[in-house]
Amino acid sequence: MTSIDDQDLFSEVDEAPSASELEAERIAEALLFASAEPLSIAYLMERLPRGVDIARIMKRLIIQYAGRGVNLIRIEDRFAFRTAADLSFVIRRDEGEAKKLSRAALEVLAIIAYHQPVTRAEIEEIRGVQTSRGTLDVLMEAGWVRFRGRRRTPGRPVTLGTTPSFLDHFGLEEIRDLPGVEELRAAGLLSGRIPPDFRVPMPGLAGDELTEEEDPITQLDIEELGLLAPGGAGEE
Amino acid sequence: MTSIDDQDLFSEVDEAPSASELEAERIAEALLFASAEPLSIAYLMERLPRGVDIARIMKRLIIQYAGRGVNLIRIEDRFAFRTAADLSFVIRRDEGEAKKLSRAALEVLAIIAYHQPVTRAEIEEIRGVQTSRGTLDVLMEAGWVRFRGRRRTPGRPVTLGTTPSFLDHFGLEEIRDLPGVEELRAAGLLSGRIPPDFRVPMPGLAGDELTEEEDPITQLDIEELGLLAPGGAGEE
Amino acid sequence: MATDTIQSTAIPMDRLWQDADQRGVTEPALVIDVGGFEGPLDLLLHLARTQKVDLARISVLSLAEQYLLFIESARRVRIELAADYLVMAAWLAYLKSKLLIPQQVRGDDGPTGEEMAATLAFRLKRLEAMREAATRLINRNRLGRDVFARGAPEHIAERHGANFDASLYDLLSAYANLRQRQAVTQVTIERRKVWSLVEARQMLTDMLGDIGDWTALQHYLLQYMPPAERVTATASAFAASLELVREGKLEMRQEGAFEPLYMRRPVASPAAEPKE
Repeated sequence: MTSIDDQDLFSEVDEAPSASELEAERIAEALLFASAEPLSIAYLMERLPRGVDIARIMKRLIIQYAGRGVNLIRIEDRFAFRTAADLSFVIRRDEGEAKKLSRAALEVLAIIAYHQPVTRAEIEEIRGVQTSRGTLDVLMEAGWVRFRGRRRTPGRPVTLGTTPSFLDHFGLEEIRDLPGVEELRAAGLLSGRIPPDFRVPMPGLAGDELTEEEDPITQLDIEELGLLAPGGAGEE
Repeated sequence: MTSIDDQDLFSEVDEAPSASELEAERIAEALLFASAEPLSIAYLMERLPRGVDIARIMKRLIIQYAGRGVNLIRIEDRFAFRTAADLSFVIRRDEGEAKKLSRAALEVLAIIAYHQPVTRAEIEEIRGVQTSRGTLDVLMEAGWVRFRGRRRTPGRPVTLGTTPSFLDHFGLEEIRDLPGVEELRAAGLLSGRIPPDFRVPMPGLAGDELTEEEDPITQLDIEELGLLAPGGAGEE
Repeated sequence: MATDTIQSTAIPMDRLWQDADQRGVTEPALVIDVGGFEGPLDLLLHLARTQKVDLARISVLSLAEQYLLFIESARRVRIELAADYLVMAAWLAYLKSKLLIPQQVRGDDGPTGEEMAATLAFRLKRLEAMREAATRLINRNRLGRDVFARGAPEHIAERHGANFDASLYDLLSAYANLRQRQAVTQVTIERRKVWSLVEARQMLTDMLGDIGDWTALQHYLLQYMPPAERVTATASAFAASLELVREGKLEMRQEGAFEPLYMRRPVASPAAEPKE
């Protein structure tokens, strides 16, 4: 501790605080941290030990946090922690709040997971409604769904499947780890009233391999599907 | 250098950090402060300046915040700021407390936590009773329990385990920190097999006699067991 | 066998009157609240607690007797007991007989009474340990009650590229709901009081896991069945036992027509435990 080295950010203000002041400081810190809104002096006073000098405690805290990544700031007669203004570039980098997947997207994703390789028509058959274009786009954008190949049937429909990052996100080692009817039922996800012939497919796919009924997708297919907008024109 | 005064809470770890380390520290602080969820090392590394020693920075931060009202805690490979546990009495909020778990759900949660990865059949073996629907899904909805994978045994039963937010919720760094887990393991109580030294002494009884350590079951016991004699219902 | 939903059956008042008349009014009427217990093991644990000794030192014999007494009382007032209470009663009656019979030379035909008793004591101890663990767990400082996260988070983190959030639970419940919705059928079958093959099989495997030598299980079992369930229990247990024989998990023997059916686990069974 030769020189007051620069990491000594939380160092001294004026004179040493008493033990009860330190405790009050800790309480104020915790309250300010946990609160959704700036806290008034009155509010803090109510909760800090009696007889401590609130102004002094707040002043000490402000100084202690001044150089750090988080600052204690004063807004009129209220106090709040805020990330340091000069670091806003780090914080705001991924501005977009995580969006909840829509119910439709969840359903489509689940169908793709369980029934893969599955075509769009099959998804619609299972859901009983048309799937809007945006739904699949969302799942693709999330990186959870991919085109697998083309089914060797008339019309050569494109087959869909999940990606490794799907497994990663949902904490599955392999697609076969998805729970079956019995487990869904035991977990309370399926109610007791299901027809006796109710089945949940057990996807037996290993990774990227195509099944015998699938052909690989070619560059041509991709353009044809409107996935690559040729010449930068937007899709649809 | 002589006395480290007591308010010097945020003082040194081992050697003086470089300026770039200090900056990285500030950024880490800001990111962690801003987030309600624990942040993974991978996430932090993506955002901190290249080449800094993350482990060292996190260690410094943990030490610096150790005595304060807000602590930096580790949950597996994630970090989060949380209010200090010893301040619970000041900021404890009873409203909004997480849904009260039923006794069965709590028991199932404990079994999953201590025995994971565990199959449903094993849970039922331990409890001696089928798990009713709604028990598991309450735990899954709370985000504490998840499907982990499948056991490599015939039938490939799905296994259950806890989530990182289970650890976060109960203030555990990792599963090894579960209260009493080592003692339970040592006593063989976390296995499906009866430990070899577990023997019940058999009184060589020829009939219904009770040993000295036993009392006969009485009418009172029966009442206590929930065999309630409704006062005077018979006489009415 | 949804034990968690056992209700104590209300006894009609006039029945109580009749009973009281028959028994003499001195004997108090009992209302048994089995619903307070999480199954037979829970009840046994509760009974064992009354012995006030280490679970490794309990008298399994007297425990078995207490349990059987409990079941007796319940049946006397015609409480409908879930099947697993009765299965446990049958098993304990069997255990009791094994404990009381003088020790035989130990063949290789399954566990001795002592071993069965030790297993039971172990299971009780393990269940109790889990109960204690649960209590300790729930009394820890908990996030959102004792310990708090940042009250005003500024961004949501931990998104690698994709800014979408969904848990496996969301995914599975969406799928289950959808499939169920699509599978709406008008099949609403009135539940008959029938032992399904699955239930009977489960019951048999549970019991046989601990029984080695020839045993007329049905007899033990039926004794504890309400008359109305005896036929279905017998039929299902028989069918299930045939299935188990076919799979090599069970051996059966019968002296002649209408003689008791004896069952046992195959002697040289590959150590395939039914469940573990």
